[in-house]
Amino acid sequence: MTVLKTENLSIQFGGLMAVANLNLDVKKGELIGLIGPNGAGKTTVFNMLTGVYKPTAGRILVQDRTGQLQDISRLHPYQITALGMARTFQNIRLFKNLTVLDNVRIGNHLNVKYNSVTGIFRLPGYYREQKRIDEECRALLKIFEIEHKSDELAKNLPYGEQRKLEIVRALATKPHILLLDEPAAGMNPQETLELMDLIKYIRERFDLTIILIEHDMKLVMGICERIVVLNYGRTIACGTPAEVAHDPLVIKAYLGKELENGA
Amino acid sequence: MKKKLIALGVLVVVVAVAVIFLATGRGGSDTIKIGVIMSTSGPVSHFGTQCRDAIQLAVDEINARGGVLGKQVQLIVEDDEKNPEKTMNALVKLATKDKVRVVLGALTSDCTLAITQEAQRRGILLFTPTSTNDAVTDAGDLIFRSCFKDSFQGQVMAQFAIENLNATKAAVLYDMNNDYSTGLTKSFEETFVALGGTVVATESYAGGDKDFNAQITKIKAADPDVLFLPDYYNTVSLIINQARNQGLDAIMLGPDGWDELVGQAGEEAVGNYFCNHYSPDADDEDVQEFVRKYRERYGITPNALAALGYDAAYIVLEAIERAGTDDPQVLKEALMETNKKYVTGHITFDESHNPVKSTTILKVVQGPDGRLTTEYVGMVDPE
Amino acid sequence: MSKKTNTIASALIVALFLILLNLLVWFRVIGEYTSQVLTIAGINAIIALGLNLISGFTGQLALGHAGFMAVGAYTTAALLMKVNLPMALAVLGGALMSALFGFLIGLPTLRLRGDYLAIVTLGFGEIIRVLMINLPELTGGPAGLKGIPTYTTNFAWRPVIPFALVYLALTLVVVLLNNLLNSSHGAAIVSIREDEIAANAMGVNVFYYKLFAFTLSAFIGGLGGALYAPFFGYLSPNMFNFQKSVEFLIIVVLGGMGNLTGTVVAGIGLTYLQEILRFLKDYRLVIYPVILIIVMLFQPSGIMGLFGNKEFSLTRLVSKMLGEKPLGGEESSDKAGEVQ
Amino acid sequence: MAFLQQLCQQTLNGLSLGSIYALLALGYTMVYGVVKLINFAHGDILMVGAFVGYFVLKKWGITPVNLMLSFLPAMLFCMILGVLIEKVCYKPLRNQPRINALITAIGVSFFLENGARVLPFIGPNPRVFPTLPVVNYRLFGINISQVQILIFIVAIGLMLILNYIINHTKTGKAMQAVSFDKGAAALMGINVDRIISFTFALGSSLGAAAGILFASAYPQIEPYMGIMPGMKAFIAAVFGGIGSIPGAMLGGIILGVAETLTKGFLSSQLADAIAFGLLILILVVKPSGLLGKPMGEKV
Amino acid sequence: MLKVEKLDVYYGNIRALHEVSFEVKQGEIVTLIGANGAGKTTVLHAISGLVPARSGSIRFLDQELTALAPHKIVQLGLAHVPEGRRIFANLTVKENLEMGAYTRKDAKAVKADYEQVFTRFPRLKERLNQMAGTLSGGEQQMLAIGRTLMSRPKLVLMDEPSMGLAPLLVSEIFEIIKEINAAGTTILLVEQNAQMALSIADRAYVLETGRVVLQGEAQALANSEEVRKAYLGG
Repeated sequence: MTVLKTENLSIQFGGLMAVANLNLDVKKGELIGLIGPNGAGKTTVFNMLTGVYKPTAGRILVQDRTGQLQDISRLHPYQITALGMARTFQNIRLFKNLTVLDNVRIGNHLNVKYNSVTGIFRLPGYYREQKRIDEECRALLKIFEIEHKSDELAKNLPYGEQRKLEIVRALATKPHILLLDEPAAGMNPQETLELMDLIKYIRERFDLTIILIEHDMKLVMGICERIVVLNYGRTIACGTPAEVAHDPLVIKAYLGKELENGA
Repeated sequence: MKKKLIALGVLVVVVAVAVIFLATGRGGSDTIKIGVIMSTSGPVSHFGTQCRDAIQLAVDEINARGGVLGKQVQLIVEDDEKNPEKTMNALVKLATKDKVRVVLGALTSDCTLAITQEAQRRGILLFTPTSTNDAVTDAGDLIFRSCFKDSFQGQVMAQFAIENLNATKAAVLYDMNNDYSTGLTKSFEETFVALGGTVVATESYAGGDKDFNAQITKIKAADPDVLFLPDYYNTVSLIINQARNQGLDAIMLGPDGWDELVGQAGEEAVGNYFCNHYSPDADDEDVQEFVRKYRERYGITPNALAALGYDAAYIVLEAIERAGTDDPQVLKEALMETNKKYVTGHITFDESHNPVKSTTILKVVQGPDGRLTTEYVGMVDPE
Repeated sequence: MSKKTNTIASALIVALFLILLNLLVWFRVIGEYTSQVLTIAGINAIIALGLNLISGFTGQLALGHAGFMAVGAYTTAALLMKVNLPMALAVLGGALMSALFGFLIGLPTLRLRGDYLAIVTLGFGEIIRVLMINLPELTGGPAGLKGIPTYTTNFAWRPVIPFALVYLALTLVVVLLNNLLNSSHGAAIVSIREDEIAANAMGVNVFYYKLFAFTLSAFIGGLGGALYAPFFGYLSPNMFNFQKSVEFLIIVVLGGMGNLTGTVVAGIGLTYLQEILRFLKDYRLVIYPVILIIVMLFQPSGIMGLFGNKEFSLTRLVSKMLGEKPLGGEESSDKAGEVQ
Repeated sequence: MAFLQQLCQQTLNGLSLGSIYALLALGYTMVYGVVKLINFAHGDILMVGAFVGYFVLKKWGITPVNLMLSFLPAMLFCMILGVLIEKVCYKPLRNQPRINALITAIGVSFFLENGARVLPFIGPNPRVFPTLPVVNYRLFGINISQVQILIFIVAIGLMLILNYIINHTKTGKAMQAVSFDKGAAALMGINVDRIISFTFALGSSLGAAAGILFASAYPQIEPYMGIMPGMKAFIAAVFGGIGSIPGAMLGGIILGVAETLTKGFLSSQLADAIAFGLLILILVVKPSGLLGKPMGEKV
Repeated sequence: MLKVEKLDVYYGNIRALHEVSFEVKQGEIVTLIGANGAGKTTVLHAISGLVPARSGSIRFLDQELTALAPHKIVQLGLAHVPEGRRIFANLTVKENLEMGAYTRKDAKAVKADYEQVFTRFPRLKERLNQMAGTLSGGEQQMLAIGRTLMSRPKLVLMDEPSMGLAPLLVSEIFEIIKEINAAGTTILLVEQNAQMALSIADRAYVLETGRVVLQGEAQALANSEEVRKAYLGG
């Protein structure tokens, strides 16, 4: 079943075609890798999917909470998140001066069942709901083993944990599609391995469809079922890790053409 | 860390100095304390400081002659920044901390209006030298003033325009942020229309504006016979200058705020009229004496607000002398008996505590030495 | 369980403290001048809290809060004088009218960022002031509006009642704002300041929350003005000029952006400082900005930066005194009266 | 015909007022360009400049030549003052949130105004700025005074000089480089601190020139005289797109003309409200001002 | 020529570099390679003085750089082509080059250097008075390099010169880098296109999460399985 589909998705900045005619068809439960050299337009794709940029052409269809495919290309980011698609950012965008727990609580924001008046006056139901949110958030943090840092400020976390926190925060929005932008950047090999396991785990646990951008090929090749390779905004390859890894176009794009001669 | 210590040190010193000042600020019981609330900082501080200085001059003179009731007079001056809220704070401070029973002030009508009720309720005699708004003395029997009411001067000038200048069309350019200006505008326009004239243009500016070309161009197009400029000399001199530059030939009229105009404006001001109770150029002996003393001490020519402040101090202190006390309830009766010539004219008070004094209409002329001066045109007595 | 007792205990302490403070005023241990200044200080703190909500917590610089104060004050005055509404309703009406203004102003302008929003709010503040000057039937024009009915005509009660009401209102505003900011909706508001794009991506309807915060901020600003009108009894449009708006901003920054305790401390402290400096006579307004600059240079994070920008929490203090384990900073009932 | 004449006259009046706003707005916009600070004290630089001009002209006597010469000491004095203010009050806060420097700027503004008020040789009393005898020229029924001509000549002259400095000297180009990207500029070997000082010097000297022009046109000076034109120029700078130099010039001129025309043809009572309303409208439609570049955020 | 020892850099509380040490000798091309977030750019920023070093030393021609301001470092003959090019889009091409020569007083020699840059990048000459912001990506990269050369550097730090460029352009840029080096300028190159970088470099260091994990001759590394793995996950 298709949960995310793009049709000839394109965006132009000035005269530059940043992404051209991208056609994706993502099935439920898939784990897709989006790769390509720096500046290939990967993050731009994420920004269009999540409504930060409005595409100049093409459509984006996403399955909403009722199971219908809906055109989201004109929606605001928060509306898209409400439909069930959440993301992380390449250059971590945590709420730095807030605690770890608050970061997650903001992610959980869409699921809060009391209104602001109840919040201001702490009317009945407030404490119960607050407790539920608290527990849910801590449970998520626990999965990523940062629960013990709940009350620390996000900016004081080490880099790797900040990346994890971003994922937790995105999970707190209860998405069914998760977009991860370089989740392993800045992690050492050990941490990267753990992260691979975690990503697999949360996919099962929360019934997620995941698209990730990653430079760490170990991670991409290790967990993705399907890989889409972008270069200059164009899709140059699409297939299983093995197929992609041996695609001459990809090798050329990635390792430079010297390799052709060398290999 | 070191920087923080320095900063902390500075703050400590400031507070310490504050405490010392406060502790030593109390006067003995052998003095009569008079509170003064003046705008000595902020946008009208040039008026406020002159008025305060004149009051101080008067008090020093009286003290040199032995004071009042055998006691020295001590002034406690508070700044109001031309802010009604600060005025109120100053009044409450003077009343409760300094236990003052007589207060001179405030300078502008908005500040004075903010405290009249409070002063009345507290039983403090409030004597404003300069607040012209009609409503100032409404609050009760303890509120006095020594200046004209807005309505009086507006009427006088409207009457003068119609009867003496045969004007039929008048224009007004006023400061919309200033109640003195709006009050005068209202009374001028009402009288002018009531006497059969038409107001062909009413334009305004915001206090602090320096460019009036737009309004003048518009007024010029309406072609009035007279242009009423109810504001102080500093703004008026700019307006007249710009008006004449544009070739507007209407005769300009103004209130007592114009009094120092001859010191500020160029010869383009010649031929215009204003009403006044004081002019530093007047031949009057009292006036010349005051101007001389003020100049001697402060180095500048006192303006009308200074003269009003000087008079206010004298009126109040002489009344205290007559009453034998500064108890407001007694003092107010003594004040009502005022009947004497001061720098700004011969003053008595009507039943609503406004001064009854005649106003002089003056014409700006060029003196024999080429300098601007004023020429006596006539005297208008209050009805 | 103990959390609840702590909250109740703190509420009791706050109540006792307020009563004690008012008794001090009633018996003139706190003199009339001091209580007068403190009442104004309390009102300034309330309005600055409103400004802090939009500028400190939501991260949207606003420079026209004197305008909201004016709307609140004039509306209350008009309701009292023209409609003869009871005091409580008139005050509420003033605050609501200001909230309405906030909503209408925020609707088109809150999409602007940073300095542009600042200048637009500054513009609205000035427009409100100019309109007030040109509506003499309602506002008395530049000469001002006098004779506004006061809270009480009984002379002995005059310093007490406004003081009590203002500090009650201040306490309520602090507690309720604190509640809001600790709720999920408050967290959403703060997330906008931290990172608008990330907030949006987390499902926070950024514009809605900005508008909500701005309207609430205008409501609080209007409440300050509404409390002011019957306390002061006199209003003039020039009291609500740009400089007044700047005064609120100074309070917020000096107290620490996004810190309720700091705003209350700075609001009361700065208002009081201006009066303390009266002994400097003509030099007062020369020294005041110097103090301001020194504090900014040496303590740029505001006074609460000295305490790690933490909010003062009475419940935490209570639980500490009862020898219990601290419960974390979640519940913090900040109290205004503590400060002077 | 009369209407047309009046329209031309009002526009001319607006242009001369607008030229002064433009000169002052340049200071706001240049400083904003390099340090992203709204320098609230800039209006008071105008006051200081006017006072320096006043004392100089009092000493030299007023002649056309002396009037032109008086610009030099005033601009020099304010240049030094501007740099001093930057070094003492703004530089230490460069890595702090921008709001802090804003508050400091407000503090500096209060300090300059009130400092001038208590200085014994300045004081609160307004003084008459020395002016040349008024000469009026009439063209097609439109009045133009020699002060207005002076304003146009000096304003245009200074803007040309500024244009030369910014676009044709190394330092000026470095200024543009710094305002575009401080880090990259530093990598070119540009001493960023010095360029910032230079910007303050340039802006402040233009402010001083505006001060003398303002005082010549409205010959009355006092410590608070800078507040109003400062505010207007600030609005003009935002209106034109803060950070944009041509924007500041355009914004100043447009604001001057708009203000005058509003007062002349709509309502002088509501002129300021209308001017602000217009500004708000423009910003809502074009959020970065007339010539400002939209600031996109990289995600 | 450049010797970095035990360099530690922190962003707030986050440690970005862990005791990074390496060396660049006169006339070499040395490359730092590694995945995104490995700390390559941070190393360059620390050398140029854009970020402060917490500890460790950076010596260039026997001069300690860690306490110097960026503009002083440029004057020593160390230039930096930053990541993302960071040309001054609001200035013309010519003015950008002028900024490159900002610290120089020898007008005549500067003029000669313009010519040199134009021979190397003829396209820049064609667009001399065009606003730099309107150039294409490749042209901007050329401008960024040309601008740096205007300061007559002894050592050039290059950060990701291939980023976002078409393959043809990438190879062109790398040719140019080689030429520049051949003309006597030492180069420290940071590049994510590892093979490309290794193909022109003499020596290389591999960074991973702020640490140097591998170093050696470029040729040897290029054929090493480890690098290949690190990049393709093979």
